[in-house]
Amino acid sequence: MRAVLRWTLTRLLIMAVTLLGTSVVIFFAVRQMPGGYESVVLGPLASEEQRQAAAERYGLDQPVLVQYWHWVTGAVQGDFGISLVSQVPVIQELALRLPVTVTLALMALSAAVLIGVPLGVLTGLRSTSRSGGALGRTVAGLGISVPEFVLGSVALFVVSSVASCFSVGNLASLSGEPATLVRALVLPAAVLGLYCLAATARTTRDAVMNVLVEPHVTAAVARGETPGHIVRHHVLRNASVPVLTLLGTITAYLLGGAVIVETVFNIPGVGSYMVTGLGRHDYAVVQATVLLAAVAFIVINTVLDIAASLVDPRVAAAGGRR
Amino acid sequence: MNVRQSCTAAAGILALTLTGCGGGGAEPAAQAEVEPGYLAVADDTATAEGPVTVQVDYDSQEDGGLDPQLATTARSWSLFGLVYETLVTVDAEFGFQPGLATSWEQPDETTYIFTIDTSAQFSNGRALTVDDVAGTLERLKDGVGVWAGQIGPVDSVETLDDTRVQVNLSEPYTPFLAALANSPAGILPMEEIESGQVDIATEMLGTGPFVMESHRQDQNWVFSRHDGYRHAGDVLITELRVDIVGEDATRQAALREGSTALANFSNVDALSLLANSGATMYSQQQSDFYYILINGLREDSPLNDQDLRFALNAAIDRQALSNSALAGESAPTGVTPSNLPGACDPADLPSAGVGAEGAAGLIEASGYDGEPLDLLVYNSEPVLGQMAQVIQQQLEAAGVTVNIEQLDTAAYYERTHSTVPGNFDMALGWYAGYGDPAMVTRWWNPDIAGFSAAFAGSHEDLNGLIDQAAAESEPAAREQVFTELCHTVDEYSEMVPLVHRPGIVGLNPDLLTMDLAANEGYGDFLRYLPTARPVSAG
Amino acid sequence: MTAGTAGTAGEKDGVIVSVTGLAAAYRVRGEDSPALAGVDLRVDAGERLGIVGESGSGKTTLALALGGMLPRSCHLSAGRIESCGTTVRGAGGETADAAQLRALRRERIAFIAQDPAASLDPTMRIGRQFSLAMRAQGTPMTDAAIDEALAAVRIERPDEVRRLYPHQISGGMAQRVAIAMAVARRPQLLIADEPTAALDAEVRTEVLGLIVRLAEEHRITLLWVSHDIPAVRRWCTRAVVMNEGRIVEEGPVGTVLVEPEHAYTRQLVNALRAEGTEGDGR
Amino acid sequence: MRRLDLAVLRRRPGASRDPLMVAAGIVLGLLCLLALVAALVPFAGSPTEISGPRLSPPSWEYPLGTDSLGRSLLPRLLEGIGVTLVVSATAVLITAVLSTAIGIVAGYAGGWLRETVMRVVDVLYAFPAIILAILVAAVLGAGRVATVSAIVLVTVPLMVRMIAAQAATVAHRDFVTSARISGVRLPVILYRHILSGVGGTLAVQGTYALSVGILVEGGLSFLGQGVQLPQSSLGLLVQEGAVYMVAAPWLLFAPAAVLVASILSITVIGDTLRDRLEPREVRSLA
Repeated sequence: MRAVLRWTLTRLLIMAVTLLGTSVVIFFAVRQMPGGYESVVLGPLASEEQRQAAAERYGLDQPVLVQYWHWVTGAVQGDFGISLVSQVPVIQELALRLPVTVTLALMALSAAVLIGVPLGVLTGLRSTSRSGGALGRTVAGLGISVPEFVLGSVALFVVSSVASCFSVGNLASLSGEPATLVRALVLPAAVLGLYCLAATARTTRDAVMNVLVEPHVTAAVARGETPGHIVRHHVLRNASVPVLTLLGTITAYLLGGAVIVETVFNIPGVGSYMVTGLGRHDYAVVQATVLLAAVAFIVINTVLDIAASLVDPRVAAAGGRR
Repeated sequence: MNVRQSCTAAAGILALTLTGCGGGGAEPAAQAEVEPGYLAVADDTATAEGPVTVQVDYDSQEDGGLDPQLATTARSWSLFGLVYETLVTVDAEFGFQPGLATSWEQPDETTYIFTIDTSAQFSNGRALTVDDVAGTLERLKDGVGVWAGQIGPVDSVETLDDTRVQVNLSEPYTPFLAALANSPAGILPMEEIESGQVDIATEMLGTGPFVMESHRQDQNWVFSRHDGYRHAGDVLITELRVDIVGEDATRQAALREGSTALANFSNVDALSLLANSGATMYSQQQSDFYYILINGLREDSPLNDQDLRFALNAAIDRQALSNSALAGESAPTGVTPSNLPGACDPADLPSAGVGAEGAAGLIEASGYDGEPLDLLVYNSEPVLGQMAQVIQQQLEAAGVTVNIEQLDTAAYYERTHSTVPGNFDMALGWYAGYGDPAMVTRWWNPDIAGFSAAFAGSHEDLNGLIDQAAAESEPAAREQVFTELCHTVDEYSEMVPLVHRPGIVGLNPDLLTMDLAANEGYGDFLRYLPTARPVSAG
Repeated sequence: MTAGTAGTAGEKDGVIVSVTGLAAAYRVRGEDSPALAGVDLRVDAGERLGIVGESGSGKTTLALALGGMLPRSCHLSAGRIESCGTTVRGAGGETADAAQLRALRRERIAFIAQDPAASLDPTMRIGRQFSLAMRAQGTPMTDAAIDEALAAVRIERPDEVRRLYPHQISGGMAQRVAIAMAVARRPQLLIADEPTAALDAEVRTEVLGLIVRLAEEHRITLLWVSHDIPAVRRWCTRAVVMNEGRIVEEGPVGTVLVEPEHAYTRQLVNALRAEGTEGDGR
Repeated sequence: MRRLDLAVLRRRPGASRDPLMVAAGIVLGLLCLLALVAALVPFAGSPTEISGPRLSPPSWEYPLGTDSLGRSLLPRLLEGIGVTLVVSATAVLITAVLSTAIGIVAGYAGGWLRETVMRVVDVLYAFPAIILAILVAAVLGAGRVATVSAIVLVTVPLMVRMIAAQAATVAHRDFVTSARISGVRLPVILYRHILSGVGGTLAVQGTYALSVGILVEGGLSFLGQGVQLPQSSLGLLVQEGAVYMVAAPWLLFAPAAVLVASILSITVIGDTLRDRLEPREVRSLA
């Protein structure tokens, strides 16, 4: 247990360092974008005085380090500044968009967990059959090889052309009611989910196969234990670490905003917020959304690292899996 | 079966045949005029009231927020125009009709007297006063907005009595009414603004047909009907929702499945892509036009040579450009938008007669050393990339190597407008053409339009013609000035008009019926939305 | 169905394993490579049989075949196997079904694997694995009983070890745990395939002694696959020498491994003697 | 050879006989060959020439139809394959060199050096691929340089991590220790022993990075941040094709099929390579 505790503390420390690093990268990367912010917001027709006034209004005339300090200290308190374009606090817009992104993420994730994991376990267990193995590999490979923008565009066209119970053209006005939200997001979630599902099935299958070659499974077979017993007690838990890691990556990716799917379907989530923000050089928006994505990734992975050490005590003992 | 429906069917069959025999989208699948000046007219038999959803491609995004006087993009004008009214309005023939002014007179060349409609009231219930009108024009004239440059040489504004406002110009300015007809000149509730009751940058308070209920940046607008609107009886839309949908394909899907009644498209091929979808597609001829900037101010640039600039200008075949990049839904134009009354004929321009071979000869004669030239476009409007590729081919044929650079909007402006002199060889962009030929021409004078100083020189002869065009009011004389102006711009070849920017609009006839003008000056396809009629309520 | 139901005749006779004419081959890339070519073997109750031979001589295949544990790629083409009263494969090619084989392995045969640490589930505390293994066999085991079983393999603080994870104990200790788990089930036959290969020399002797002692104590027949000839000579009663899938010589260890008759055996014994070690187990 | 594997164990067929691997290799090889030949001898015509009617369906003259500017799709597709593969491969090559250098040194040295490298890598790793790519494109300006840089930044973290882990494992093997004791100079150890030790990891990770590269290029092109016009790339062609799915489905399906086929082939090759080369322990826990 002491190893787990030490591991946990180490992970938390690393998390803090990584968070700091990402915030620096984000902040300074945004300021490296050519063209500054005022060209878009003020338009090319603006006068020099207007530019100055805008810079002052958003504190962009201060030294960069001071700006960074203000931003980081604000962000810690949940203040991400004001959108240069809408002049509304970014956090206010995020509060509206996060539920949408989270719902979409959960829907896609549940496809990964509820279908991808069992599928991976099944195909992994049956991988001794040669043709079945190849088939499983090809199908899962296909799932991760079809880019979202292809699948999304096709889905958009097909669904809008045939009378269906899904509507794809009016996601801009999504409201926060869970039932309507879920219903509206079925199609984009399916597009996202297919990739997540295939990736999860693939990883699970690999993980299961890797466990199956381990001697302790052979030992269990030699003890005359039933396949069900072996899978339940000796395979699933052992195979879960890489699957957990992948699910963490997927979750973080989904929470950071499934940028392309959100853009294709015009979903008012965090990802599309980032894309429009970037297009306009809306500093506060870009900083907040990218930071959010990075934080989601870092926090989820730290949590999962700690979880992994509970599932498989060797992780903490080895001291550095990643 | 009414006329429009059979037209839809005909267009559908036409499109089907074309696709079937491989003709592609070369032929327009759009509607022709159903009445002089109109692509569509509202069906008077539809009397139901109800909510309507409209989708547009981008949102207003100015630093000035919702202040109409600081609006610079066509989308902002359209949206603000739903709430604010102007003194006069422009009709389908670019003539002027009463707006908040019931009538006006022009006792002399520099004086306008407007009689305001006293039945108008703001959506907070307060009646419109002459002080609102005078205050608005003063505010506009003294403001930093770009429209201050379009409203012309306004010297003073005074109220004559409770119904009349007099505007004194310091010199004659023919496009004055056209400038008043666009929403940056919308009449504001000056009393509330001055008392601080209303922050016009974050709230809207107008006399127009709709009241803004909510706005979420880049997401949607919700408007309700303004019950105190003086023509409230004509407004059948009870709630108007304007969704901002960035992707063309998504708007197409929405129109196809009926989740929006009306949408605009930046891709001209939306005409053929939606031909059999049940939506009726329209191609509006807009006075907006694309231009190419040829930067003659950068040090040591071969483009400092006017002959080379002109040769490049001449090497661009505008008709071919329209055919390839804009599916033939466009037409060449000079600096005076060719669909506006009195505009010059683009076929008469000096560059138009040179031809491909002639241009190649001119380029050779200019001593151009073969150094590749860059051509900037911004990537938020894909058609610019398409046009750039066509131009690249045309210039290639004339012996000039062109490298296309796609930038995001900010980087584009940085290099074309903010840096002086501009850090580029050539760039593509577009201007709104407005409602009078003398308006957009003002951008060719860098002394008026500071932003063009980065790539265009200030030429006395050209500036003189621009002023003359603005001052001249006699139609025949105007036309002559315009022609001379067009030719001069063509000769300098610094900011070269190319072709019109088509406006593609799709309407779902099962949801909405409305008027749509064949020509449009302010990119406002929502112009007739207040009198549009929902087809089936709910 | 005769397979698997041969009953207890074998046990009465004191015959634990009876193999006749066994032939087996691995199918690799569509081609068969023979592993066993007509093996006859008989193991009597209570004896300690060592199977020696080089790598690839077929000794492991033979050991696995006794418990029906051959990999899918290996198929038996002829012969009969009877283990602890179960006909694993009849002369006519009929085989015991999976359930019968599981019952055989659960109740009568135990295997001890080569790599002790890896044969324990890394995600499970020793105690839990122990009780799970016993539960599968139908005899639940209390913590006290586990401690006792661990103490029997000379683990000093069994109650502590029981709460540890496999990675927290040494290889030698892991092997003792594995032995305890195997012996706790009181099998009739214990098959140990190079059980000390992964251990250092010091621990090796100790562990081997432990296996032999426990086998004697609980009257378990021991079948030990090894190429550690001196160790076999020391701990086993009888030895079988295999080469290229055949048994080339068999008899009491004193005879076979000291004065071998067969040329191959002589070679083998000499080779190991020349190395001057007790063999490195690999 | 010991055969300790038991009943539930799968036996892997020899990779060279794996028909799936062979098929994947053929597909990828064919695509490379086509692109190469088309770049040398424009047998299908010019990829940029605006010659035909717009959006015309496949015909003898235009085997894959024409695009929205009236250019023949076939030469554009061939160019696109080349551009996509070259861009992705260049990026992966840079990633491989960078990651190998950093990973080997960090993995061999261990200690604070490795920790520092890992923390930097963690920071990069924390950005979702497409977001990092868009950010890079926004800073550098869309185009080849940005695309290559984006792919490098997206793929470097994982590869550095894997190579460092593998290098650390190899560094503790007996032959390295004995080499060190016998006074072999450090660069020689790194070059001779460690580099060869991480070769397998490099091959496998490189293959996966290649498919990530293609996806990133596609994603960037879709968002209008990809290669510069008039150059084509698979991502760009798919994006253009998606616009005309209704009227000219061939514009979407031809490049999409090639894109999917190449990613799938690369994935299959990567899987097979991994099965063959990468020691299993690396994927379970170190």
